[in-house]
Amino acid sequence: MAMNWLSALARGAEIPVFAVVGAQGLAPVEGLRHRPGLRLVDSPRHARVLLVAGAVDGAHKTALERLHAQIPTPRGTVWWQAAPLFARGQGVAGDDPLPAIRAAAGADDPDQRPDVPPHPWQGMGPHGQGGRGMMGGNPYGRPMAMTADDIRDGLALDVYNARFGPFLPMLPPGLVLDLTLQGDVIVSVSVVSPPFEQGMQGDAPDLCAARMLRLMGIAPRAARARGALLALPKGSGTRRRLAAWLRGQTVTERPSPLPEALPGLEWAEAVLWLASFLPSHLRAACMPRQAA
Amino acid sequence: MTLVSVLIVAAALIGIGLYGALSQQSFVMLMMGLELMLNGAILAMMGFWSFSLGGAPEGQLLAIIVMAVMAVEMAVGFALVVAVYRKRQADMTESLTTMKH
Amino acid sequence: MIAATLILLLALPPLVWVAAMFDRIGAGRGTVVMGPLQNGAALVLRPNTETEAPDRLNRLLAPGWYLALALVGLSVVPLAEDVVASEISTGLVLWGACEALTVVVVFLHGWSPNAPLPLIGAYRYVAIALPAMLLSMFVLIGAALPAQSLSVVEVVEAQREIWNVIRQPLGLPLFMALGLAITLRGPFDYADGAELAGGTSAEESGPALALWHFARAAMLVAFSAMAATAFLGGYLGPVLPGPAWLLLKTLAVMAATVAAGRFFVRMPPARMLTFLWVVLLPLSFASLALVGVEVLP
Amino acid sequence: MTDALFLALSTLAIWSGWRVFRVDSMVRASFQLMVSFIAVGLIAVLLAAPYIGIATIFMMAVEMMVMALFMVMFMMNPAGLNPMVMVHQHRFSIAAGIIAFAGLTAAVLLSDLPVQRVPEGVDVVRNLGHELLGPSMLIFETAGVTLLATMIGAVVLSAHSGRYGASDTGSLPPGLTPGGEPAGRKPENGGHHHHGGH
Repeated sequence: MAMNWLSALARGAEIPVFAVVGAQGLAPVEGLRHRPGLRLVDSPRHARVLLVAGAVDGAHKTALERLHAQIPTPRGTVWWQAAPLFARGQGVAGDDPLPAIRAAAGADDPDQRPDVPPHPWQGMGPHGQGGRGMMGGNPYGRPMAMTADDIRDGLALDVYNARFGPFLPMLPPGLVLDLTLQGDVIVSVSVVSPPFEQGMQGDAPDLCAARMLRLMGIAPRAARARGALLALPKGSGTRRRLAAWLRGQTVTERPSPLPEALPGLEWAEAVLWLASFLPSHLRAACMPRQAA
Repeated sequence: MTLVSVLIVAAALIGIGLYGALSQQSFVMLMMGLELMLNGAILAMMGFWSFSLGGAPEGQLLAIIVMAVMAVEMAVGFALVVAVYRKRQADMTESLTTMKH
Repeated sequence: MIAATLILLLALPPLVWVAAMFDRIGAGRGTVVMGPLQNGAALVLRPNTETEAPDRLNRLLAPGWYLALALVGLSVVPLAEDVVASEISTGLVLWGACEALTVVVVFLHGWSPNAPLPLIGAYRYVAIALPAMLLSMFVLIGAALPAQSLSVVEVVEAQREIWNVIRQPLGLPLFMALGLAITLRGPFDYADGAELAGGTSAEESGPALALWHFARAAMLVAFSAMAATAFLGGYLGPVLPGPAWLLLKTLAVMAATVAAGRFFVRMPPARMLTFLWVVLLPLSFASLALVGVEVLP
Repeated sequence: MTDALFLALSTLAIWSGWRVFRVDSMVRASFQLMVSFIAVGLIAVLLAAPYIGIATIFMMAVEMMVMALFMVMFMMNPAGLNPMVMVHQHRFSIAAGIIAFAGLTAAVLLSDLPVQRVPEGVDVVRNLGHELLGPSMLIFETAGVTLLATMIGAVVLSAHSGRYGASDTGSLPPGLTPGGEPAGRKPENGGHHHHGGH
């Protein structure tokens, strides 16, 4: 009874969509942001529908399958101007994915990847711990954190090594980074794969500014009046580039290679730094490393 | 709720705290033991204040001073842990057999 | 006392609904009135998600604690003369304890799923919210000074002649900074921000996420009621009955907080920390010193 | 009613105090300690001390939050995903804990405690305020100055920049003559810093 009543109420709800941006997908997804009836969410856990907008490299198939698995069931998938990488959901070739998203909101994709339980516990010490002493070891099939040097204040605490990307909404789509973090300070970076090609549309100043402002928690309307520039450190490149975009100019500065530029920045600063360059320039900065 | 029962609870907290402070190898856990003992001390103090002192304000003052002592203990304790860790990468009591660098 | 508690429990869900409506006004999302209910219902019907090796107990309890703290905080607000849910002579301190425990709860919410982005959100939030809370303490002591009491009832009664917002103009804006911090909003949303893909709630879904959002809105209601009481005279006002005035003032503070959350930009955390310690905290000292000079006989 | 509450709160205080040293997760340990403090704070409220009780909760919430951060920073296994035993002189500690408890309890039971309840209708919070800023002003202010000194000391101790350069490279004072021996007391055996004892 209560369930029926709830589902009747839920029928009018916005559809939470997690958008995976592929090649040439940045501008179309920005265009979806203000469509009524759907809501673009930041985390796949909050989504009902997975929207793949633009072609995704076959190399990222596993990542995409994992993302699909992270959307709670029942889930639906829409491939918008993208060749399906696996046989779930339906494709849309036209300009408007909304009808397909509506249809997917009623769909129930089966799992694409099997649900595997975590690695079993492997204790080796006398108290059942994973390492020989109380440190280290591989208890769940992955290494425990170990201490390493800190580049900011020299306090050598545990570091976190992980791969970030390619579909994290705050990073340029397609960019995959292997990061070593001390807290939220980036200690070392290596680029695993460059961002996707976004074409001319992706470089439009208003779109770039909107992306950056979203990371700072406000809508782009009258951003200057709201002190958006004051929030960034004075004289920093991020502030200069955001100012140029807000004036409607194109940013011509090119980023230095990521492994040199990012270490020492905090997560939020690094994310803003990455968002403050044209997608095409950022891709170019990541390419030669990739070739080498 | 009588003075005796309050004091016995406080004694239990102090006993557990003493056990923790003596047995833990890690500095931070050791400080938890000390804090737990001070917790018992505050409880005993409030018990005496309420049942035996007739609400004399000095009893409450003493509790406030104990809280300040806890804050000082924790701040200095953590500062020492950080300083020692910088020097020797150590956060266990055994690794501090000498005060020199 | 029991009546006041019942009134608060009954009034909270509609007020949370109103808070959610405020969040949608002007956001270009269509249906303002029914939208929150529909989205909430849809969210409740989604399943909860599992993560690998989480802290299950704390993950389960964190949203509930958040809601409970909002309720306890709300309970010290007098609804009319002599009508208050928790009659305690140190209501302001109780509210402060709720603020402090909110930081703990948000940290646990980010800690418990055992995932990187929520954990970063939890750390950052603690670093920012503790000084914000410190600041609110100075501001609230300022509100308590003219009343010569820590009781919220006395604080209202001391505003019969002139509201605190006029007597101590810095108080309310500084207190709003705390409001933004404990309701995880806009410039102080270091826990659940977009640059962390939802931060502490990035791994949540279904009823747990719905309850988290509900608790967040409930905390906004509690904060607004407290701000209206401490600075805008609470239930005091001509013509209308006391509770009506309190409701109107609460709604006004709520709207202002939502607007401030949308207007101000979230700085990178290190810059915000400097801003808090170098600008806002000295401002709150100055405000307290001014109040002290004012109430000197 | 009060007795039942007291029984529940004291059980909670003792049980969570005990759990502090029994859980593997460091975050849980520090918040168990916080729960113990909250229970004691609420008992203090039952004992007619509303300010001290709630201020304890307030202070300890903040303190244990900081404690949890430090636990996560310095412990090798903060989440308790890995069973962990880090104790020394265990039997001795258990004995010491039990003896302390037994001794204190015996002292409580055997001594004749004065009885003088808080009178009804006394405004204890106002009394405390008058005491703090009246007869005991000097004590209170001394506590304040001590806290300030602690803050400065803690920052100096923990900061990266020592008085004479980065702390992890020795922070030796400059020589009395240009290029001379470092001033101040000399460590006896070499004094170079070493990364031992891990």
